[in-house]
Amino acid sequence: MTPTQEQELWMYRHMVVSRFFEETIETIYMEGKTPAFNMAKGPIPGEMHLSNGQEPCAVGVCAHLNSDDIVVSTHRPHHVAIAKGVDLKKMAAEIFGKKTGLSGGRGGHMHIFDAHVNFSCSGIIGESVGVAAGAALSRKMQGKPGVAVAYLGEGAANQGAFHEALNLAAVWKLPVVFVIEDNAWGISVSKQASTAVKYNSDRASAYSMPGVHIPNNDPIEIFAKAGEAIERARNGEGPTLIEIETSRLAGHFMGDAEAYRPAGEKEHLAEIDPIPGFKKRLQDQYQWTEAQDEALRGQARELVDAAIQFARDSDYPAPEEALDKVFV
Amino acid sequence: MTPTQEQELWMYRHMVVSRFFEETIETIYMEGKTPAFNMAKGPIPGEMHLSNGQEPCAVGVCAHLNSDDIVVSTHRPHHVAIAKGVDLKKMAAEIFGKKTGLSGGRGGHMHIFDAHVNFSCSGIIGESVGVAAGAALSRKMQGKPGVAVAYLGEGAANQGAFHEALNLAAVWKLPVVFVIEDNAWGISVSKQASTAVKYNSDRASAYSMPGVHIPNNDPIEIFAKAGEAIERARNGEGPTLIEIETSRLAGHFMGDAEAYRPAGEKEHLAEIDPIPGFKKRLQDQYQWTEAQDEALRGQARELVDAAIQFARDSDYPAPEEALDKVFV
Amino acid sequence: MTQVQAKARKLTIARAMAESIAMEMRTDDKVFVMGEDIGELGGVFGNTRGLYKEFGSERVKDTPISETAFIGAAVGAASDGMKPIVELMFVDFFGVCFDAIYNMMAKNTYFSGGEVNVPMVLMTSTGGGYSDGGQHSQCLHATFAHLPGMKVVAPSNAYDAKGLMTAAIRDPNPVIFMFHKALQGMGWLGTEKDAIVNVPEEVYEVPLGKAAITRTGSDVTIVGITSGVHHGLKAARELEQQGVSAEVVDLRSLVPLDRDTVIQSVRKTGRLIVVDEDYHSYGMTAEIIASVTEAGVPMKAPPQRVAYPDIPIPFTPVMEQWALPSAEKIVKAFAKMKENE
Amino acid sequence: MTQVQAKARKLTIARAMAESIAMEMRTDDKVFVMGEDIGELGGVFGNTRGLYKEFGSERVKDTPISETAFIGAAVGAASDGMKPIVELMFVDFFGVCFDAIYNMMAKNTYFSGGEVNVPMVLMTSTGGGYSDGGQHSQCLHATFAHLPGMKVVAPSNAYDAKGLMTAAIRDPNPVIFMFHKALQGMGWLGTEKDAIVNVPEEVYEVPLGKAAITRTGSDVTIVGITSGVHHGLKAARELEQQGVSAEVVDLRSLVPLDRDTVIQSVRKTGRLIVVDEDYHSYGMTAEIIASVTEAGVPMKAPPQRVAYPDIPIPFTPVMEQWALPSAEKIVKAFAKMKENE
Ligand SMILES: Cc1ncc(C[n+]2csc(CCOP(=O)(O)OP(=O)(O)O)c2C)c(N)n1
Ligand SMILES: Cc1ncc(C[n+]2csc(CCOP(=O)(O)OP(=O)(O)O)c2C)c(N)n1
Ligand SMILES: [Mg+2]
Ligand SMILES: [Mg+2]
Repeated sequence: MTPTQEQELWMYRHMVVSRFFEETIETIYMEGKTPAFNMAKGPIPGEMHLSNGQEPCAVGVCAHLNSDDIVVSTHRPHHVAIAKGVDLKKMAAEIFGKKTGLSGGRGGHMHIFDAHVNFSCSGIIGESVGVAAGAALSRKMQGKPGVAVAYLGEGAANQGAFHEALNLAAVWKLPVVFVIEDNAWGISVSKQASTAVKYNSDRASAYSMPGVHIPNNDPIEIFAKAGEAIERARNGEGPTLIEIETSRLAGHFMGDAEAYRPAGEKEHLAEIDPIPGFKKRLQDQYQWTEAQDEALRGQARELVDAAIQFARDSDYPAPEEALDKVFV
Repeated sequence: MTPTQEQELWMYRHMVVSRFFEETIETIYMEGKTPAFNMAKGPIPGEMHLSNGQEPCAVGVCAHLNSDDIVVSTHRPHHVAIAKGVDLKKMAAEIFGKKTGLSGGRGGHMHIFDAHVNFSCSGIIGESVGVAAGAALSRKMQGKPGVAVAYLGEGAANQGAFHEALNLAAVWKLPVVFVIEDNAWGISVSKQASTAVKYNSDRASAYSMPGVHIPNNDPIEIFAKAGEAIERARNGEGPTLIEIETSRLAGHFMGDAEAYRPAGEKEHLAEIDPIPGFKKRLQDQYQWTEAQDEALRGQARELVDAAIQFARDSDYPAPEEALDKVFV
Repeated sequence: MTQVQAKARKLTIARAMAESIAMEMRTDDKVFVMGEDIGELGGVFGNTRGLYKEFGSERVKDTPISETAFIGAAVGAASDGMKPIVELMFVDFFGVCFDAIYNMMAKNTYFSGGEVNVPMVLMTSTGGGYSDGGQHSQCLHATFAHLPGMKVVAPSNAYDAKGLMTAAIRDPNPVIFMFHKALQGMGWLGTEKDAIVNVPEEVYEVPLGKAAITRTGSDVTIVGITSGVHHGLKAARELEQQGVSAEVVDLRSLVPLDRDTVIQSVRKTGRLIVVDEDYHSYGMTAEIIASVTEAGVPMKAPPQRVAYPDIPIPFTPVMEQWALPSAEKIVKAFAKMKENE
Repeated sequence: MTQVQAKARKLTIARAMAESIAMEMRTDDKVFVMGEDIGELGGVFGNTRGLYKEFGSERVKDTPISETAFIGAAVGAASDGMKPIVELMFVDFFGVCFDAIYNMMAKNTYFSGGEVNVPMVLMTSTGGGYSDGGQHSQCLHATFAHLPGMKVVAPSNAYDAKGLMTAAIRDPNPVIFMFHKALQGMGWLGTEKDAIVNVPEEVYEVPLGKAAITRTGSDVTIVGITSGVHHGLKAARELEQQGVSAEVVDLRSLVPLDRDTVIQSVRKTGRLIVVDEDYHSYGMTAEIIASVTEAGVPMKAPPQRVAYPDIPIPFTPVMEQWALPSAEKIVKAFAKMKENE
């Protein structure tokens, strides 16, 4: 399955938007946190897990999804949320803890929920998989269209929930795709030090489901393989496990000193940054010009700036509203 | 690896002892529970999970173990406990809830602990595996001899703990063997209805460890394959996953109506009862005579009767001792 | 009268639960059931009996022994418009799957600012008294009730069981439905006769969060839930012999907690005994005593708790029966209270 | 004096924990540490810093993200003669692995009639206030303290942290060691200055199960643990301005719970305020109030709780800070108490 030029541009644009978004958050996150770095301070307090470098995993999969489809993501959700079509303004406002945020500021960066596009996530490692399987079950039982995609990190593949949910999805032949973003690290612990198998995709055989390994963080390859998996799911042929080798360009979270990285790793990852790579591909394939690129980047920047401005301009909720929405 | 005649007789004898023990428990369990079956009544109250038919899994593995080695079993522990050398009298007394029981009656049938032979179990499905891995880690760290064996049912292989512990054991190359007793049922749910793979031993590849499938509940085959796995563990070559196709001749627990069994299954299982099978083998291989068999059975019966008598004759603990042993 | 008796229909809690679920499944195709052995077997404790036959394996789904997966799946299905009823066979097993329950089921509504509802019921068996040992006999009332975002109910009789289950299924929020094994009316677990009561054939709701005054009295308030209520009623009868008039309050619901009903009762009686089969410390008994104390209700003597001691539940009947709450202990507690006056 | 000051050595709780662990590891080769990112990284919250360098990867083991496996493994290792110290990075994650903790770690000693000891320490971070959201900010004190078979301690300062950790490692029973993130002295989580105190270089124990009177007073007893103690101390200073003398009790230990110290203090002051960052209902505050009430301690006004409301912890600082306990709320609670007298 190969993407059309339109689809490639859609993927590239969303990668750029996502990267701009993260870079902007990165800058603003540090406001109020210098000279002394205190997580509680500034317009964006709390933990911040950036997705820089992992954009291909988001766009290559979500290019095949529409708003009816379900995505359950992780503690590192921004890139996937953007590719899934989560309202960027409301997401920014949520990250700022504003009244206009997706949940009015109750959830925050690790709890991005947008019911309009069926997007959610959990800050607990491995917990996305069961929820996605259940949403897929719901569609199957209701005979409604729609597939579910669960994102998880390679570190999450050693969590018991992974095993249970994949088995359940396979036994019930659910329309769900499990996408592992292998960025080689679980905080400071390497995949190799924590995982008894080289490719988690090989674990698919333990559930009699197809396992697909995608090297090189390549959006086109991801598009192709994810497309097949999602088609299988839509056709009622059951779940697929995909593992994508991707890059975590930033630290685990903002403030991570990254001393555990081998020398040169960050530089190498910067060299294989998927965004310039994609640009080059567009240039080679479609005579993509600098002017076109500038224009696309300009639009992306506008989108992000507008979202951030919306977040900044929005009011904080009334403190006592903390008591609402526990029950409906 | 093939057993010596001595080893075969050891296995056979322990299978017979175990069966006599279970049959005796089965009878006594019903005391006070007729005409109205009330689990709380009689000399042996509570749930009772009998191991009839699964003896080969116990003896084929434990024939290779000594008292230093660690075994962590399940809610269905009697046959394994007997093969591991747990004090039969104290175990019987424990099941009767007597003061002379292994824990003075605090634990009961699902919580058989005998520190002298490093035997323990848990009534929570799948929880044996982590504990066994940890005991193996302890031996590795202390440079002390000894391997750990975790028993679990085929249903437990769909519990998250299984996945986590196998991965951990493989990453740390621990001297542990995971033995799945596949009796085809998890209470009323069949393996096929709950498990996405035909043989759980095939799941070993998800942890880069050897996976061994043993059909036919054959003690000799189990002895051979378990022997190799335990030798690998002793030689520091890491963990192994073994799945044994065995038979649950009785219900899941006493009182189980077993309506879920396909017609004829119980009769078929009775036909392939491993104990007569083993007897026949001894006759063919070693001219084992009826007289010898009678003698062996006589001794086995004496052992069991003495244990039961000990249990019956023992006093109940003082009620207020319930408050002791929470902490040491 | 004979008419009424003819109409009168006593059910066990198990049957009342199954009947409520069946009635909701008939009228709402979003409702379905998942759990271990809840299909053809009808549930180890009988509360799904008949459902598999009537609704089939698609809506009454046996699961693998994968609580984290199928409870997580219930959260996903509920968020997508279904109304799952999942069974955690024994509450004691919560430790293998509690994240899906307390961090997702209970919080996703809040995290989504109310945009995502999680209308599901988690039913789970509680309680001991039949020598099932320390991993199969617990109540864990406070373990669930302490954490925000989930309602927690637990019936003491079949009438409440049907009505609470109906209300729980219809509630747009996650509800934990705890049923005590000794009250299920499964002969093999012993049977508390008083739990088997007349149950209307028509559908009805018992509101979540309202306690019931099961017996009115003027000298002492005995507060309990599930088995505790029955110990309280037996104690009340014994106390009556001594000329003491005991009021028995059945909380029925731990979350929301009907503090008002308890407080009003103690205002009237001036004495409080709280009974709970869950562990003594940091439990329901402390919450009730603290709530009444905070309210400044004058009491004639310090309140008393009759709860499970802070020990793992022993297997041997002599220890377990000794440790369990009982009518006798409640009567003793009252006597102790009188001494202190 | 200058001598003493020269000798005096202030440490953060993080460093005090690491120092205690290191000293035990030097003298007892059975002690080792397991957890996520506790190796080269030194623990996300700094409490294993330096251990990897000194003891190497065999005794300071980074684990996969498999809490059920490595905590279960700790139980197996402890039962086999080792003394594992495992870290559950955030207490909020207990839901994925609690069975290994509460059904095995806490009960195997009992199930074995005392034949099998489980000498292990589970250290875990608690608390919020820095906008980490509803799955990374909880305290869950009562969740652990309610269940039998495990000791539960939580220091409010570095002196207690070192002494409690030493006692916990040496205790033959399983001990939960909760450390509050805002007290860790990691600048990036903010820092409570009062938690950074002089810590002797030599090894010493602070007994498990003994509360400390952190400040003596005569008009009101403020009971707290970890962050609650510091809110209490600040409130006490404010109350002093108003001529009110407040006594502050640091429980330090939830299991065993030092009820006597609390009761004696309230007997003296006649007033009780209990502070807890854990959820309000079915929590530590209720246990303390119930314990004092049961003891029949005369009180001049109904006791007050200042606890976390029964809501998931909101991310946005305006809501979270509003919901957290504070000195101000304690002072208000005292005023409310005076009104009721
Ligand atoms: C059950 C659980 N354990 C531990 C954590 C702490 N934690 C947060 S992110 C993380 C690393 C996750 O690694 P991975 O799954 O590879 O995702 P990545 O961060 O690389 O995107 C850990 C251990 C958690 N949130 N939940
Ligand atoms: C975590 C957990 N879930 C459910 C149960 C209830 N239960 C007890 S035995 C059993 C079936 C186990 O099947 P299997 O692992 O195959 O062992 P078998 O009973 O066949 O020996 C179940 C579901 C439990 N004890 N623990
Ligand atoms: Mg990763
Ligand atoms: Mg089985």
